[in-house]
Amino acid sequence: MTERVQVHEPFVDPAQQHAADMLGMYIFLASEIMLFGGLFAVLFVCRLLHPQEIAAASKELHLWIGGINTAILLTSSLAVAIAVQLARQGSRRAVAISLAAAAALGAGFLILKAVEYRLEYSDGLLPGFSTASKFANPATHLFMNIYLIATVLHAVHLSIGILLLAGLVWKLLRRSLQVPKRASVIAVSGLYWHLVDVIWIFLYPALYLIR
Amino acid sequence: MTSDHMVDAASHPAQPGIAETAEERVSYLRAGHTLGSWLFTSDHKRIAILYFISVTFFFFVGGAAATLMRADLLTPQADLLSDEGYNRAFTLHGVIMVWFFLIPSIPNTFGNFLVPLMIGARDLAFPRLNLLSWYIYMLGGLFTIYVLIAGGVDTGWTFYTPLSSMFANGNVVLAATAVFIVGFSSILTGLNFIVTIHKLRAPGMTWGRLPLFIWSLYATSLILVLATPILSVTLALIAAERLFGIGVFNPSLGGDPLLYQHLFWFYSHPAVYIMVLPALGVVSELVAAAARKPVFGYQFVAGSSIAIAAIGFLVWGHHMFVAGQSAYASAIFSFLSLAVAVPSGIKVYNWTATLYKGQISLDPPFLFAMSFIGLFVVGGLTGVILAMLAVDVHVHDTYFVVAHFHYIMVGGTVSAYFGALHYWWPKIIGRRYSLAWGRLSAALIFLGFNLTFFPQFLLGYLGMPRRYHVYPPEFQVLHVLSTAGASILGVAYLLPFTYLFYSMRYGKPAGANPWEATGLEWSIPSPPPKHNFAERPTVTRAPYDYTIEYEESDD
Amino acid sequence: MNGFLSLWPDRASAYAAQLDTLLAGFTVVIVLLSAPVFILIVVFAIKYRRGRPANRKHPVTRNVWLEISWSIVPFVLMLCFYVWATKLFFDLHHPPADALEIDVVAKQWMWKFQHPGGQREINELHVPIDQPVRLTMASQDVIHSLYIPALRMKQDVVPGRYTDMWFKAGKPGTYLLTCAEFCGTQHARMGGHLIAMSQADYARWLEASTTDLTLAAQGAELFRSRGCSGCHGPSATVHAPNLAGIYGKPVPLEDGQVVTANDQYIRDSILLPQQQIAAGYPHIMPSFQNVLGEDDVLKLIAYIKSLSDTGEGSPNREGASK
Amino acid sequence: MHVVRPLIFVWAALMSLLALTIAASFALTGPLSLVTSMGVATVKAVLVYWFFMHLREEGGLIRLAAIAGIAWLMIFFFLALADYATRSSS
Repeated sequence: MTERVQVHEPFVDPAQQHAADMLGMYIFLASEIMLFGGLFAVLFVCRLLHPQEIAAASKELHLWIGGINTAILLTSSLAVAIAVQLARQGSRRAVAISLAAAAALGAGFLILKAVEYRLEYSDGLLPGFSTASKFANPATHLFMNIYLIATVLHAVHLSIGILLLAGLVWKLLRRSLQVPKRASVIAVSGLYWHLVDVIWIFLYPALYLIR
Repeated sequence: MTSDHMVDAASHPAQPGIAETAEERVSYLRAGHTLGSWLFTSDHKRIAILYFISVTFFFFVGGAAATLMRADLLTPQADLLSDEGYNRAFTLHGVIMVWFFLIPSIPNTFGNFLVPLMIGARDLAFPRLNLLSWYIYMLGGLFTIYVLIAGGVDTGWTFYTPLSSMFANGNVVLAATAVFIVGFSSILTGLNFIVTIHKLRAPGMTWGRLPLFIWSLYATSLILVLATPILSVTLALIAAERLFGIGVFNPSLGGDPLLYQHLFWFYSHPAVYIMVLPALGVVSELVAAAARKPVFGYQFVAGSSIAIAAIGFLVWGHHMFVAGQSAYASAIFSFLSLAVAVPSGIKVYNWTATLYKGQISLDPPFLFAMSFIGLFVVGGLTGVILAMLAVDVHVHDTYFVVAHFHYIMVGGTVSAYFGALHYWWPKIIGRRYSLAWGRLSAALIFLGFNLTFFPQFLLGYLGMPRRYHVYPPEFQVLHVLSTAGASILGVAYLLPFTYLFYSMRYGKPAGANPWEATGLEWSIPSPPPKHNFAERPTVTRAPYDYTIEYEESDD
Repeated sequence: MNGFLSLWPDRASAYAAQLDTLLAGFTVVIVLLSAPVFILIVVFAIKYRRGRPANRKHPVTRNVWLEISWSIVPFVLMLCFYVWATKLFFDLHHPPADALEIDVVAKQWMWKFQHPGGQREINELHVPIDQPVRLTMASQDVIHSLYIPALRMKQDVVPGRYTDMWFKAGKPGTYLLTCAEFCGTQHARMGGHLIAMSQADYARWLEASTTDLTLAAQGAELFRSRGCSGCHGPSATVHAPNLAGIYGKPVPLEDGQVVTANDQYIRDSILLPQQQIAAGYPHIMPSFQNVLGEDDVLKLIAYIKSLSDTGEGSPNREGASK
Repeated sequence: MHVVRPLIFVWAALMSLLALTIAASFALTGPLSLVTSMGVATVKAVLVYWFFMHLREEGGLIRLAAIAGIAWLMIFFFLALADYATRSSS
């Protein structure tokens, strides 16, 4: 099972390929930032138009669940960052373990998020889904709609991230991904994971901590 | 595949076409001739051809909608189309022309073909991503065709809320989905170009030696990557608003309809530069080749592409001067819109200066380039008129605006597209076409275009609103002129496809460099071999390094 | 108008003439800026045509000062026009205090106008000349745009808020009035006429189309019939703000902000009462969103305005005082 | 372990910032709350980008690509704010 450092067609050397992969991923992340940025813009404009109502709605959200989830994602990012360092040193099993830990933390986030949706549903917070709505005011409805769209979009991104990490773990265990030769693959995938974390870092205060 | 095998399959021996050349036999065109070898290729040149075919298809679909509209506008009454029919025609015309023709036109065909050739690379940085981007484009295209068959959509290409989110009865969600999908194709293409231009330049191909077409594509790609996601999320919100009534753009639910316009134009104004920047790059190439001289002020022309892309993000509010935007914000946007005219002006003046003391050729590509400059000047300066606040209050949403952006997008981008087609066709196909027919179609397009759209400036100032097919009778004469021009234009657009297609078999072999131009793409055989360069080129010379004849002087 | 072919639109106001002057001046500038390009391209294409002998000695390929000057000079020229056009634009946003106030309600696909005297018309707007007219515009459904080419003016009419526009017609006549923002199926048919008349004619027209009640009186009628007076009336037992004299005054809100009780605030209070609640009052006002149309709301505003004796707004509204 | 230790410090800093922002949400209201919470979030994001996402070791180009998205977003926020902040309410 010896593997050459794979250099794809247009590249002439691995360094060039790594640089291109990193740049490509960073540019992709820039476009992801713009995607979520549109939602943030919508959120801030609504907040500007209805400051009181939206602060009131925000207070109804489960601040502590969101906080724990933030901590979970930050920890998962740590695991991914460690995995990248370990990959450069070539400890295959340790890389697989820390990536698996990160993916598991991500899954934990999703489970907790599902619990939170469930609570919000029974509280009558989720518009359109709850039978008896707690809010009479359209602006609070609006806020809950934006909350739902933003968190679901984030959850979709996180799920993709979990699949990505799980795939890497699988390949590492099957030895079809070699470290440290292809540590670059783990670094580039890690970037995506961290961005999903960064987006949550902004979503959390923007949604839960409006006062 | 062996090349012998291909000779049999690729041409019918009974035809008296010119026999296949040695270059063709080893070219990318003959590297596999099954349908699968095209549909699953990762060769940027073949993907460019795939785009060329699909983009051309949508150009004629969008053109058909325009034909219906112009025919209906012959008379002040509605006699060809119903109200609904007309609304659906202009919506589809806009959606198809903007997202399925203009935005992908030059970048995805000529950009795909030329970026690696011009910078001396084997392919784009992510070849499979490039193919994926074509499939995404086609998926979006299929949705659009489905919308067309299912009865169309009647919101205008701008999808303004609350009309689109609550009142329109067409297939708004499907149409938004189509545009949403095609957006990802744009993002992936932009990403691919940026990484390629940064990381795959041949040794010696410094930023100061990059062809200006590459500079303009780089600027375009920045916009593609940074602006398109905003459109995606906005369209998703429209769909959510329509399906679930979330209320973001609905004032009775606490939302703001103007927020939609901010988001939409934050994408769509830069999108105008997505459409025109590649055209500016093409014209820089063509002007230099036409004059056989280096482009005057290379640094300014290159820098102005980047400046246009950057300032282009700061001006979107000029679409909202009468929309209820704050007057102070309007004043800021008006000022910034004037600023974006400066880099555009630099380009035009520099092209003119390039021609000075040149060896000017009037072959078809160069005629297209010169008509581009003329039409772009008219379009650009009428754009400055529109940026003037009080004037815009009068002519906003009238035919003046329609004429203005058609001068930029049709007079500008489409002329450059045809210019590029005539310039690089011998490279792409390896055959020469009839120059006389080329000159004729360039002249016809210029004539037909002006006859179609110049009367619309007058109509607009007279007060003819856009998106009207019933109008006061005093506007009829100008409308008839416009329709007459459109019929010339329609024929003129079809013409090149006949003689270019004809040249594929009957044209003379082009040779590596039929225009005697500089640039790496002309240093390899036509059509290019599958692997582009036999060995990785090293660049040692400045761009547009034409030999200037100092000695030829007597008067 | 109605000629075979017109090449310049009617001018119905002094402002239209000013705008035409601005445009003519600017056209001269852009012709000056672009003529060199057109002329030189043709001249160069002939003079330096390939194969034609010409002096091609010492061609320049860059000249930074030249390039800077052809960037800066046009920009400075344009800036002068920017200042001019922006000044005109800001004038459009500052209506004179003595303007005649007319309400406009746009809906798919008609224009409804309400005069202060209570006269209502559809797709026709009668106005006196030589008197500033201010239109307060609301939309019942989608975005529309009131466009009167002869005045060189348009303004979008946005649902959920009031936009306004003012003008002073100078020449009697009948002018086109259209919708400029695409608003659905019959957008192209959503038009009518502006009829500018001498002040005497306008007075006669008002007389002939007089209704029983002024706009404010119609508002007062609604105020009773819709039950507003039950809470906001003088004898109400419910704790609700007294609306007499409130128009144009500052209103302290629950959250400590202070807003002015203008048209927009009163509209929002009727249709979206859970927002911007006045300090010290319970949240009990129901929304009238599905009950009152925009034209009704404008009548109520006229009524509430008429309760204010400060002289705010136009004298024409004052005539309807209860 | 020496390559991992700095990462753990960064993680600890992130967790303290999380605690800080939650605490601030109980103390502050209105614009001050917005500025604080977004400021803390920005610091957290910078930490993640700089240490976890390798910006510390990458060249200028990658750093430029990393801030491009945010910078462009700020253009939108500021110019859109120019409208919302100065819109007259009538």
